[in-house]
Amino acid sequence: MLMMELYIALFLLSVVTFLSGKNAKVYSLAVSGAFLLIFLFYFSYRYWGLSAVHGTLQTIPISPAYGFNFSLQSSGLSAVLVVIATFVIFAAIFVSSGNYSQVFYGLIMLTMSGLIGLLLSANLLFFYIFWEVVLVPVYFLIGLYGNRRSDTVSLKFFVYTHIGSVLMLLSFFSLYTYYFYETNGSFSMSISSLMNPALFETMPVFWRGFVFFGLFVAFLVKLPSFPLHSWLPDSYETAPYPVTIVLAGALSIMGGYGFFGILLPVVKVIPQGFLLALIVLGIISLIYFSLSAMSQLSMKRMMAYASAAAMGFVTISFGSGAIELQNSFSPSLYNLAFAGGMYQVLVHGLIMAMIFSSLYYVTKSTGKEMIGSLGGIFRGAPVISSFLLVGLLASLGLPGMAGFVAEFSVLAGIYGEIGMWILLIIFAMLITASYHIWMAQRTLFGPYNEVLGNIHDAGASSSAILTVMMLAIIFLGVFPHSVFELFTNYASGVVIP
Amino acid sequence: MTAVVTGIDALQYFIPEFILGITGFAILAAGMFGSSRKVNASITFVSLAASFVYTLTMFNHPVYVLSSTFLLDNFGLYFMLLFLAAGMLITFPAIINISAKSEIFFSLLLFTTVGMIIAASSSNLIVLFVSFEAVSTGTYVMTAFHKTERTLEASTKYFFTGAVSTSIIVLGISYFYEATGTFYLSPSPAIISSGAMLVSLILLVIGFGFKLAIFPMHQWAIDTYDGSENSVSAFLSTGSKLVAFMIMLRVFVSGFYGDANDFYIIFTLLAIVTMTYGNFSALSETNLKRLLAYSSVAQAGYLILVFSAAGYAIGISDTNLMEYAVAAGMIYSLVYIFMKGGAFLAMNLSSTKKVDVSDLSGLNKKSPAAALSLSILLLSLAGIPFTGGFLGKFFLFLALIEVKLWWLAVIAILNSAVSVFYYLRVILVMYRGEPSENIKVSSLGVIPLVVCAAAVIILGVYFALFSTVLGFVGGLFR
Amino acid sequence: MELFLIQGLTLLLFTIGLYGVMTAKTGIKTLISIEILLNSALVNLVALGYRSSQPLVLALFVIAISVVESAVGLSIMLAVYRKFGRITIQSLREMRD
Amino acid sequence: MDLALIAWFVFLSPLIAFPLSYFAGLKWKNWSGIIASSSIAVSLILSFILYLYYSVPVHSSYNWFYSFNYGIFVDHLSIAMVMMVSFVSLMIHLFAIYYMGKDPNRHVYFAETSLFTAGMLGLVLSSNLLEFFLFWELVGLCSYLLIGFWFFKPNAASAAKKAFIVTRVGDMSFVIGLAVLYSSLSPLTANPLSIPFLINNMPFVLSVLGSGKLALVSILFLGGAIGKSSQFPLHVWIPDAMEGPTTVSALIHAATMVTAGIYLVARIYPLYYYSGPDVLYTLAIIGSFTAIFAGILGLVVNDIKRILAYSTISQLGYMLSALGLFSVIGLSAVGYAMFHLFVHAFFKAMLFMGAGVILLTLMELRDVKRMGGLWKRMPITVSIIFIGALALSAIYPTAGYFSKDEIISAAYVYMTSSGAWYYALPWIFLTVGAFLTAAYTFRMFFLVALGKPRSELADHAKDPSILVLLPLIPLAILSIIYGFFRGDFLSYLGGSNNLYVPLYIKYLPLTLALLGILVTYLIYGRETWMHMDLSKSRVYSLVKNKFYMDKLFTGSVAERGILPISGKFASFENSYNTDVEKLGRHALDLGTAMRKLQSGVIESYFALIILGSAVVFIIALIVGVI
Repeated sequence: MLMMELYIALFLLSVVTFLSGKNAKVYSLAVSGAFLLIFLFYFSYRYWGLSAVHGTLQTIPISPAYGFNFSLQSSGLSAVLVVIATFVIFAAIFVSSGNYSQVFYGLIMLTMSGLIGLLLSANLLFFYIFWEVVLVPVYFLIGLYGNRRSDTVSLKFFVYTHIGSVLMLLSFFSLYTYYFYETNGSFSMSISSLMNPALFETMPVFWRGFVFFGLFVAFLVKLPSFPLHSWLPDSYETAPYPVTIVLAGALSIMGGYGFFGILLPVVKVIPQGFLLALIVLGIISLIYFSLSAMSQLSMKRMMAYASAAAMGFVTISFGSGAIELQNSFSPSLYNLAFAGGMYQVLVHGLIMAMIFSSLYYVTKSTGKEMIGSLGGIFRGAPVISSFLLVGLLASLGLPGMAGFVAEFSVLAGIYGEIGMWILLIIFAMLITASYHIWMAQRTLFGPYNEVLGNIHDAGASSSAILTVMMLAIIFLGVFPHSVFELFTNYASGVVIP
Repeated sequence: MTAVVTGIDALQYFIPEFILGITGFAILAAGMFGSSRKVNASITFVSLAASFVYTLTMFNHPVYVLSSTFLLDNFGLYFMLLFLAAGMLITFPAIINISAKSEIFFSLLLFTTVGMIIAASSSNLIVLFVSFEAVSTGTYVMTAFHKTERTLEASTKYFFTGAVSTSIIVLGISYFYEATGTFYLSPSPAIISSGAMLVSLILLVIGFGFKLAIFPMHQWAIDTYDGSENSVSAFLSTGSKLVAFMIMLRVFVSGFYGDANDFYIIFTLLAIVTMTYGNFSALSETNLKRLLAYSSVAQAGYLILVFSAAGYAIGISDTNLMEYAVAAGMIYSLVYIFMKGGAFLAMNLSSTKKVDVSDLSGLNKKSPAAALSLSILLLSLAGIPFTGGFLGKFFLFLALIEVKLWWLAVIAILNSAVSVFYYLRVILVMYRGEPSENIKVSSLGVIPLVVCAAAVIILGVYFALFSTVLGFVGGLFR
Repeated sequence: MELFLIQGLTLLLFTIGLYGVMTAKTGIKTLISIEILLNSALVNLVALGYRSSQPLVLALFVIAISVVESAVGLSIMLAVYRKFGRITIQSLREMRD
Repeated sequence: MDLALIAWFVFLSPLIAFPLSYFAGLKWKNWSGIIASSSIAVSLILSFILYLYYSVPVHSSYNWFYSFNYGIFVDHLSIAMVMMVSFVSLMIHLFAIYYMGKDPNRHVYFAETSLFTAGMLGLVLSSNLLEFFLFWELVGLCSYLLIGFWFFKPNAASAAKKAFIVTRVGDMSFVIGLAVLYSSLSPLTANPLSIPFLINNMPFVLSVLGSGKLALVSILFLGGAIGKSSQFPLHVWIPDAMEGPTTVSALIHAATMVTAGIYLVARIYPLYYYSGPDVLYTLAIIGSFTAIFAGILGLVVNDIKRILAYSTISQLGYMLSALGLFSVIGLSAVGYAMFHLFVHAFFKAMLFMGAGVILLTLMELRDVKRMGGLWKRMPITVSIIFIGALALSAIYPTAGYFSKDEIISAAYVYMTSSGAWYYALPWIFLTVGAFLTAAYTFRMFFLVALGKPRSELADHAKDPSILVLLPLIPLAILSIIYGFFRGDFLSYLGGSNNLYVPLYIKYLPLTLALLGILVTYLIYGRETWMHMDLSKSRVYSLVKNKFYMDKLFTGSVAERGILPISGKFASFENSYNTDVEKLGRHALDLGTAMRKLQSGVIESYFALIILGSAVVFIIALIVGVI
């Protein structure tokens, strides 16, 4: 009921950050923290019974005759993703050192409100608008505050993602047009009316392919997936750490939400060719990214590839879950696969936020980012190193932490369809485990690298935020019931077999 | 149902022209008594505003005047508002550029606007041609205003290509008359000889294409926009380009209604070539004015997409899809005025004549308002949501997809994605690095920028505009 | 039949004008060939006068406009001569990439 | 008496001790050891109560997520295992208080060991295979942390890394097994991976999966067991795991963690005997081959802890092969294996702790060849080690004889049960293994105990106070007398001891063991080994390099296999990224080329207008016409 007012308040408050002068960090911290709590209580109250698939729809009509109106509706999935996105951005602001200007914090707050708008929007027009609105501030964040060749990298980031999103816009248009033909004369841009399988039945095969091609390209670029990923390593490495946390933690949610939020209702009509391509791309990106992460020299770049590899699970789970649904396997399989994919999106954001914040503190205290120049810092900075170790273990999917729940449910869900191809995924998981542990051994353990001089450990505030993240990851790993049920109910509610 | 008005009370429909004409002569007279630039500018602005307000009252009752050579319908009035707005936009910034004999410049500006308004209020080829010539002649002289090397070279190039295209237009019109036997542009002329029709179509496309700066006929535009004064190139790239666009809308969509398939093919080819040429050559351009010139060529490419969509729609005889396309074109031109006009006026921020991209570096420190509004304008040119440019491109590509020209839409949208590259490159330069020494920030330079940025933002959110503009399109088929 | 002959004349005049425009070194030569172009269009218009008087109205306008064109053209050439000392428009090459 | 609550607290009490001992230890270091040991004492008492009041299997589980539950499942097997684990780890913790005496971060050590014990107890009591896997990995994590406890030692850190990655390979095959099982069972049952469900209605599971897929599932679970209990292909990590503190080696790499693999197979044993004879044969062959293979490797190693490590691997081989003999000894195969597991836990923990005492007094000098003459200097410790050595080489009165020789005789019956030649292999390997076990055990013992001290440190060695050796005494007593309780141990686990074997076969292993002792006494007892020069013999160098297995894994698979591929992928990745940027530059150059068209000469403008529009209209006509 008050979702619309909440969102407008958030948007205005984030615009105000630009004028908040010296104490911009404190201001944005307060706003994002407050909204984190508000969303947490609002959604836990809203979805307590774990049954509701969609929240109430609130609309501000802009040009209703043509179906363009700003409407918000939360669903089981988007509720959780909103909370995680807010938390990750809160952590990014918390981690950032004080000397950034208010423009920096304003841009981060704009990204947050754009992302939350995207997750909650129930109108494809505003889904596209928020998709772009999130990109522009990130482009400026990387361009203005990045190190080394930040202008070329930020441009590459923006143009790459922009090409993906404009193709998505064309798909929305064709949906809009075919809705016009289907209901001979009425217009609508709302997700519920455009994204239902009935509309796709009458659409000629070519146009169905055209629609799904545009949507898949946009989501795969943002995920990122194998062929469309070349913006990732440079922008993660060039961006300052808080922006990398936002990129890795919050923006990867967009790709995941694209698949599970937008495409899930029409999963029955997606041509099988696309789905097979999705699975193959997922497996390739899993193996390809883990292997190229293995021989990276800088910790940050290695973790960028690790984040990309982890998102391979999302495409695999969506692709094979959809094929299982179309070949009418039992719902217990594809529901688990979809829920596993959603859980991976949720958990990946959290884990990457923790890893990059602990990497930030390691770099801040040792001044070094390359694996070669670090060694045995466990002795000098035991607190950060143990948090980094926990992050690495969570990212390689150690049971007891959230990563395992997601990866296992994906594996269990998709085996019915994938069969022995699962060995490739297992091979990639092994590679992931080995380079994570190798990096931990190379940087944290082993003999102390005297060149570093004496390094100081992290302060109380840093271990506070890292402890909160660690507890969240362990809680989601040991007691995933509440969130996981939400996802399975959402999946079974939305997917029309 | 369009009333035919004859006799003395027809004059009331020409009040906007009278207001402008009289003030034009008044300024010339005042000039003799040595009135200052500011006074002339404010007189011009007041008269433009007055006729703007009067035109607003003339909406919603279309009428034939002067034995139906003039037709005052919503479509024409909408474009009249656009031209008056373009004129108003450049009056005050012109004070920065025009130093000596400003009364001649402002009177010229007024007379050219009169020509534009007449072009907007008629659907007879003769009147269209004559007013088109009035606009061109006025702009030839405005380009050569300060008689410096740069402006002279610009105006020579502009004049010669302009004169050649005028003769091509006349030949085209004569063949049109031979084919249809009338000068009136109505959707159902009895085609006497289709051969002549095709020849006239080709000639008219070249003739009018020159002023819109489409690919083969665009070269003068690059040099002229680069050479002439900032406000003149602003006026050229917005006012005179949109006159040509409006006349082409009248001529092709209602005049050549019969063989729509031909002009669909021609305009699609021209559009693809123009967009690609404009976008790619702007990628590595360092001279900011030339970059904006190339971008205006690319924008012209987007504009003529309207003709492909409308032509294809007429081909499959679906009139309301054709109306969507024309409405999309009209919205695009409205937004285009503020985007492109504002961008060219931003060149006043740098004191050098040949404005380089690095001249604007560090603008954020000198004047954050200018930097922010120029970034908004550039974002709008790139078509980023929450800006007017996005609104224009949104409806344009929507029209293309509704007509099922998916491949053309893909080419166009990829072009606009590539264009993002050079717009954002400029924005980054403004916000990084140390302020360059030849930035000069004056209130006259910044205020129009802020006004344009505000207009672009308002348009960006105002989606309901489409339905009102769609109502105006009906006029095209009176 | 005779219409075809006259249109042949127009096209001939038109091509001469175009040739003149493309090869003229000096500005004045270009101006003259532009006049030829306009006149060729004029001939065609007058030829169509047999149907009704409307094309003749346009012919009158075209005559007026060609006068205006040459006036503006000559004044620009005058200014170019005074500024550059010569009117060979090829040499005006300062605007290029 | 709510048995379920007691069962929960068996593994919750060390879990609570984990944070307690860490934070308490921050201020008062000694307290952490006491908290840890007392929490394990509590779980020992609770498991004893469970043993007393147990009547019917207890199973209480709660919904973990989707269709997976977590909870506890208590039956005879798990009670026995819980008692053994808590007893042995209690003894090791008490010893560790002395062993880790002066170490600055011993509170971290005690926190990690109590977390380990909690994980092990949880694993034993878990009611769902997924929960089993969670504890399985938690235990793996603790072994990783504890091996790398002295993280500043470079080879400790790399040993930890190696242990984690190799066990991870095994765990991955476990995960695939879980996925296969879930995906085929989930459409038909509410809770597909629950252990009581799997054990009790195996025929239904067999009908659903079909024997082929059931065999696949059991082989995959076997892969997990091989990884964790370091059987043949994945045994490379345990010798390096000796880099950790000796109490860690005692607790994890002798008594508890390595037995988890065997416990897994025992726990879901119906899965195995329903999946047909070939799966059971693989169990037997892998177990017996590991027994002999590790035995041979143990002969040539000089580090005292690595000898014990190889002996652990070979004894685990015996347990796994025992499980493979179902067709002959039926359900009591579980009893045979578990009995050997218990006995081995007792004497191996004792041996490691004894070695720990020696290492402490000899300042971590581990090379057996530089010890010697310690029997006179450290009489009590060496005599305890002597008892352990006797039990390990299965000499008559000790429990080792009862547990190991019965398995060998069962293997003999297995050989005679079918005509095929390869059925004989297990028995041959196991008997030769018995000889080898005695050989390497007493080689280690004679080198340590007899002769003159070969290093100055060995010379000054003397016994620590009796208090330190107290925890070893009960284990020594048990490894002697426990053999006689074999009968009711088997009946407790639902097996029977009626195996008829001809007499000369029954005592063959014992004679071979005594022969082994004699031979090693001749060589190592009286320093004849000093002038034996084996360096030239190819066989010796082959065994010395551990049959190049390590080189195979770290060398060819890792260095020459995966790293170059990842190097190629990384370089392809970099070139792919730079290609995208090159694409951008090409677009820029294309743009500059296009701008060349703008020559500034007006004549070329006219030419382009005419030419350009001509070309466009010709194309339009062509397209228009067709």
